[in-house]
Amino acid sequence: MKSKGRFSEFKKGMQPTIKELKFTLKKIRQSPLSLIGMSLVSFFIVIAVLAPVLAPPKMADPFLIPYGEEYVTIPEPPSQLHPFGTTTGKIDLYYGCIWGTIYAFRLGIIVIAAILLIGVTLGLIAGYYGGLIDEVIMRFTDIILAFPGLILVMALIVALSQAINPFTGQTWTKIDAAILGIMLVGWPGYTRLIRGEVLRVKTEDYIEASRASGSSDLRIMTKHILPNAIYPIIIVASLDLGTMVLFAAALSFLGLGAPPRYADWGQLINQAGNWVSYGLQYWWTFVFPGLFITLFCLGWNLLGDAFRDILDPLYRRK
Amino acid sequence: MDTLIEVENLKKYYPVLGGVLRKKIADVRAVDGVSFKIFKGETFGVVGESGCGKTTLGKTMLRLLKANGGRIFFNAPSDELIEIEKMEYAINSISSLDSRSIVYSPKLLKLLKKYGLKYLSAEDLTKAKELEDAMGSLKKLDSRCIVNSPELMRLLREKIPARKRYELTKISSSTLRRIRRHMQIVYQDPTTSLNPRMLIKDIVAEPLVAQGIAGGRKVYELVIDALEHVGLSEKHLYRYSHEFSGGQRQRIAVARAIITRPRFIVLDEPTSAVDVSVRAQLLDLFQALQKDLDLTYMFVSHDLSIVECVSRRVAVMYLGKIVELAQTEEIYKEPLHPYAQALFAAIPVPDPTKKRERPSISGEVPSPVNPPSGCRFHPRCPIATEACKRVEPELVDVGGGHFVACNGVSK
Amino acid sequence: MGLRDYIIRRLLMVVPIMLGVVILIFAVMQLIPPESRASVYITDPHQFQQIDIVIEQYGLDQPVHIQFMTWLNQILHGNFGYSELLGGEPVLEGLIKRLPATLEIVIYSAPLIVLFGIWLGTVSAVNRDKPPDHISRITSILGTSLPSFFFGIMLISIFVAQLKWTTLGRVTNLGSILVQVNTGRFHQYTGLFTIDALLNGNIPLFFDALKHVALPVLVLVFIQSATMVRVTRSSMLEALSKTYIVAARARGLSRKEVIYKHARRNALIPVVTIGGLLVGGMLTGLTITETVFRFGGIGNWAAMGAISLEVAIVVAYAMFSAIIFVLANLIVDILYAYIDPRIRLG
Amino acid sequence: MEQENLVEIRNLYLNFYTYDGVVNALDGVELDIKKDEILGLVGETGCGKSVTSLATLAMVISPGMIQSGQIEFDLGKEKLDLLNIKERDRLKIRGKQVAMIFQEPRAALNPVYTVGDQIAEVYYHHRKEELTKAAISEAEKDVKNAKGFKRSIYKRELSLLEKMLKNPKSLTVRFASKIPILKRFQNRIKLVVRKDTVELLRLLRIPDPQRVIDMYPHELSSGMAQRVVIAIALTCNPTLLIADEPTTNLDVTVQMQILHLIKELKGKLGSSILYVTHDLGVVAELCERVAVMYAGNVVEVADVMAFFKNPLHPYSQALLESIPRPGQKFVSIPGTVPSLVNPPIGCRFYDRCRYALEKCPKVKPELVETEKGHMVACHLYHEG
Repeated sequence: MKSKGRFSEFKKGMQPTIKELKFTLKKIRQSPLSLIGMSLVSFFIVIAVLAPVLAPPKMADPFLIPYGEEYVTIPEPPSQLHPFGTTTGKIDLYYGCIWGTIYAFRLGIIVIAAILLIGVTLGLIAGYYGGLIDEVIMRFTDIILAFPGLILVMALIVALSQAINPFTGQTWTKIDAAILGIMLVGWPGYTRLIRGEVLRVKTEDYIEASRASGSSDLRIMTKHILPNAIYPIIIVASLDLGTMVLFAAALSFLGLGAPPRYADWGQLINQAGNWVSYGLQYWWTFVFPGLFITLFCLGWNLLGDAFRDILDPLYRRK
Repeated sequence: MDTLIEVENLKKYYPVLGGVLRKKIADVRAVDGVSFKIFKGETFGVVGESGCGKTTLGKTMLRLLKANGGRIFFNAPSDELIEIEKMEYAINSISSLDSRSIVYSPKLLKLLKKYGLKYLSAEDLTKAKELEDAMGSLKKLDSRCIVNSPELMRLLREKIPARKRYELTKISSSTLRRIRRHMQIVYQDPTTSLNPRMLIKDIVAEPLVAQGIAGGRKVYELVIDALEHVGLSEKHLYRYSHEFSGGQRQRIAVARAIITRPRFIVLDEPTSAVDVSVRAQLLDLFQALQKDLDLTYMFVSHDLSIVECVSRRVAVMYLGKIVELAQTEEIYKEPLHPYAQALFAAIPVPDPTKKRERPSISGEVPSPVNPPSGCRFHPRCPIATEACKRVEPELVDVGGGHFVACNGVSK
Repeated sequence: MGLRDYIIRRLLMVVPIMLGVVILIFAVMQLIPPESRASVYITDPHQFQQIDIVIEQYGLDQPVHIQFMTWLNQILHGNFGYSELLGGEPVLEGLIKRLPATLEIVIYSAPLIVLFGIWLGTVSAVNRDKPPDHISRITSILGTSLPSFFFGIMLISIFVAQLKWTTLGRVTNLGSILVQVNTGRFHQYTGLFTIDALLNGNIPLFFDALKHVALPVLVLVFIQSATMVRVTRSSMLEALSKTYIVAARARGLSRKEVIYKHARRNALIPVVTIGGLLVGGMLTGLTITETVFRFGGIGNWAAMGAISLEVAIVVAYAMFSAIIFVLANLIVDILYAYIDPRIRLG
Repeated sequence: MEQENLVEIRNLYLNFYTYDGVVNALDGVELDIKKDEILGLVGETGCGKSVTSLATLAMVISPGMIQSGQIEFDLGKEKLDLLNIKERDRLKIRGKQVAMIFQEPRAALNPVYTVGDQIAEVYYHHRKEELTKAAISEAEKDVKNAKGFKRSIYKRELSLLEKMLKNPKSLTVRFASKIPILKRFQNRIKLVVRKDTVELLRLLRIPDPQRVIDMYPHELSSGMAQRVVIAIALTCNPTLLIADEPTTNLDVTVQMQILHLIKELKGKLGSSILYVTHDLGVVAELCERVAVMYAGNVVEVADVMAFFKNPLHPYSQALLESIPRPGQKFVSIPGTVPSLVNPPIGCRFYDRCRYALEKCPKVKPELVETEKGHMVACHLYHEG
């Protein structure tokens, strides 16, 4: 009896949230661009989930693309066996593109989660307390942001690939170094963004009203400031999920990310570089992986763009 | 008359940063040496134009802003009184009790012992002791319930100190948080004073939850009680503030303010953001609550005609100073300070037959960063003399609790 | 008064940031074993055979703070080390040598990015929710989604390899030009081929160099102007919703006057602030684009250096781009304060 | 004495197309503005009074759209329906015949231009010919008085100005106004404008106009900014001045100053004023006639005296009663304003009205004259 009462209360409590969610979905349905974004992202999620079925792994590490027994340099065009054709060394592009999707999700989610955690915590603290803490945190972000991101990551990869990774006991692989580097250059932007939001929210009357009600700092931060400051960050994070994958792909393309034969779109395009000089003769070597990256980013960008409009409280309340 | 709040020479400055190193180069003197008393049960009006420091004064008095000087004394109810009120509330809400029932409360026993009340017979005490043992297994019973004897409560009320005088400018932040329940604030614009991402039930319950006054089911009951006080009901609990009209939002803000049963509420322009037709409803509500809950208000507003209707006494502020303070009828009928005169004369009267040619003062309020020397009003004052540029007038009683700060009047 | 203080304050802020930049680079370098990072100190190729001596000479086995001071002393004297594999030259020399190639791309793409971005953003905002707006939004979203290396490769395979309109690199026949330079028939005034060709009166060479620079510029403009479009659009929309726009219309000003005189002037103030962002994007974009088109600028050089793990090159490039970036942000901030009367006089 | 109508608004319907649906913001608004009067337009937030005032200029803020109606404007020589002419012709009326002042004076001024620039812009826009003529006469004087080389310069300036008067878009003029040294011929016009601007600012009692003219809006206090906005409105001596709550955000003492100023200027310039406000005190103080709006309708129009003595519409009565008076109980209007997305078919005040009749929710009451000059839209006063 009691638990049922509690459940109905919980249900009542969830109703407004569900209403907001329905509203959001309705708005997404209304705009064709966000609909495209939504379907693209869903498409990639389906591919990622079904990857073991679509392209059954043949090796212990599923991210290593299987290759034929004899080494064939010349790429083979799309065929029954290799739907997207092969690239240097008889590497199956279809497998690479499919497993590249999982890899992209994995990379994007890990990087964004870490960046969000660090960035939001530090930004919240800096913005709320101000003073010396703020000064120290913000000056540190200034220093990291004084570098164009890619270039600092390049330097880190060069350094780390000659240093010992404490987790593995060997020198850092370029791919791990790249992920670490992207995290390192990613968080200051979030810290700045959320700090600005916190400073804006902090001056609102309801924060003072909460203080007048006797709330502690922690309560004000978690119950009032964070819920009102987080939305722009969520939007940026959804946009960045694509951007970070693009970033990693660019590094792989330069040869500073995934090793050859790894299921990474950027790496596959790097491989295709050798065949570009033949014009469109070996078009499949770069068109397929390129399309995958582009559509992946496009999906997240469109979705983020839609969120930007929909989650804007001003727009909502109208 | 009972003094609830006493303010002595209160000062609140905001720093103006400047220069290469962002150092403080000047002060905005928002409140600059203000003294007055607010009596229990009254509505104390504070009027003035924008930038005169009236809102800052209200917030500084609640220590939402830290004062730069001066003292504030707040006569809050004593902890014992709060305890007794809590018990009475508990007893009243248990309808099955009759006047002979004895319910156990260790806290009351402690109080009774402390103040040497031997109202309970030895037999009753034994019974209570037995109950104490029995209670151990009945955890569900509310431990705050007590002997249902109004007589005993009355006696106890006489014994305990009813009030405790806190110096708000000195107390620690933990004490401050504890007595926040006795003083509250209602803001001008409910769209910004209510968290847009919180449900009404959480907004109204916040003071209870944040200060740990109540928990669980109790909170729910108290929230509904508070909402009913302001004319809303249970069906509004699970909504966001943007789903309400302006008047209703302000009611929600009021419900949050009264949920801890405060003694003192600062009403900071509470009707400025609503339309005329709704304004009257809110003013009605404030008066009804004042009667029901024994509230004392400080009503801050730039709308002089409303202040006239609601306040018993009114203070007029100009550039961080009180220039005149008196009973409402007195000050509105015959203001003494030249600024107050100009201010009251400038209110447009909604009666075309009373169209009169009134003198308007020239110029605008100067910046509070570098207020004029001497009397701050002298550059705009029609009766200013050379002396006014040098001598800063003090707020003095010119008879019957009518205070004026003007060199021309006090002489 | 306010502006002067602001500028001084902003200039002073550069000092700790630059110090922080140097410390950060030094900290990253510390990850590398002394034998590998010795190349950052080397001034002469023979020293590669005597790494132990280099380590001792520059105190690479000393405590961190002493190492830092030694290194700071070196870079302040212009010693950024020696590149062993790429070019075999002092790093600073290598950087300066390759700068004109990069500048050649920059001087064509930067103005185009700004003009194109502002134009498209304005068109988009003025025609909100109409076809031009949709087109511009799609263009800008594509710009942020399309990887520059993929776009570049597509362009190469079509225009260079398939249609043979142009070749990779800076000019079709670099060798013959270098011969002309050595024999004094071609003066290198700036190092930028398009400009030098005009100054030497060599019109065919001008067009040839222009054709070579066109594709990288196209990639950069398409990718980098996306942010510009987005910011211009939103700031233009905000300006258009202001009361002073209604007021201007109520004064009888035409739509065109209202948009271009009242709204745009206000809208461009926040657009200035992304100037810094743009420089950062350019530096990143150049690294990739130059590599794709084998353009031989500093970006291409740094990317090759990174692949071959040439610490000295990467360190010098990171330092160089940080300096450019910090200076760009400094200029942007001062410019912003200057063009907004609310800051200038407030 | 019956005055003629300057503006006649008839049957004005205006919708806002929002995400929640179509908001019927104006529902057949009927309003006359007489020549040489101050008409107060009163109502609560969202009743459509500001929308009406903008619509008088045939202007709507997006996402609004005027559905139908007429706005007849008497220009003396001819009557124009503002909704029925080309936008180009409307531009000539806005700012010249009808000028507007706003609630938030600093927001109504462009932050990146100086006060002088913004006033001059209106001068150039509407009075270029006049200004050129003034500059020509100045130049002629100079030509007469000067000798030698200077004279030839003045002569060239004069010829350019004359050319500009004849055809301001001619190639020579456009070319000359771009070239640094030749450009100077325009300085004469600038000087004339500056002189006039200073005069204007002085008329508005702005202290130290020579300095204020070079200030940016954010440097002005809001009272001063409102004076500047009024100055811009008065550059062309408009026949109608629309004031949209110009004193709502000002302090009472400053409000008093501005009200005095408006009254005084009206006496000097002889233009009509449409004064939008929610403050009945200001109406009583300033206006001669008053129109009350409720939920997109004009419900009552009357002389100020008659309105305050004998309000007819139940809403007007309730509005007047809700003014707090010391010593009396507060009276409020029960209920809330109906949503304008799906407004009631009949009288929009019906569910808050204490006299509601049976036909009120079904039939929309027309605005009918009950006494001379007193119009009301309520079934209580209609025959049958």
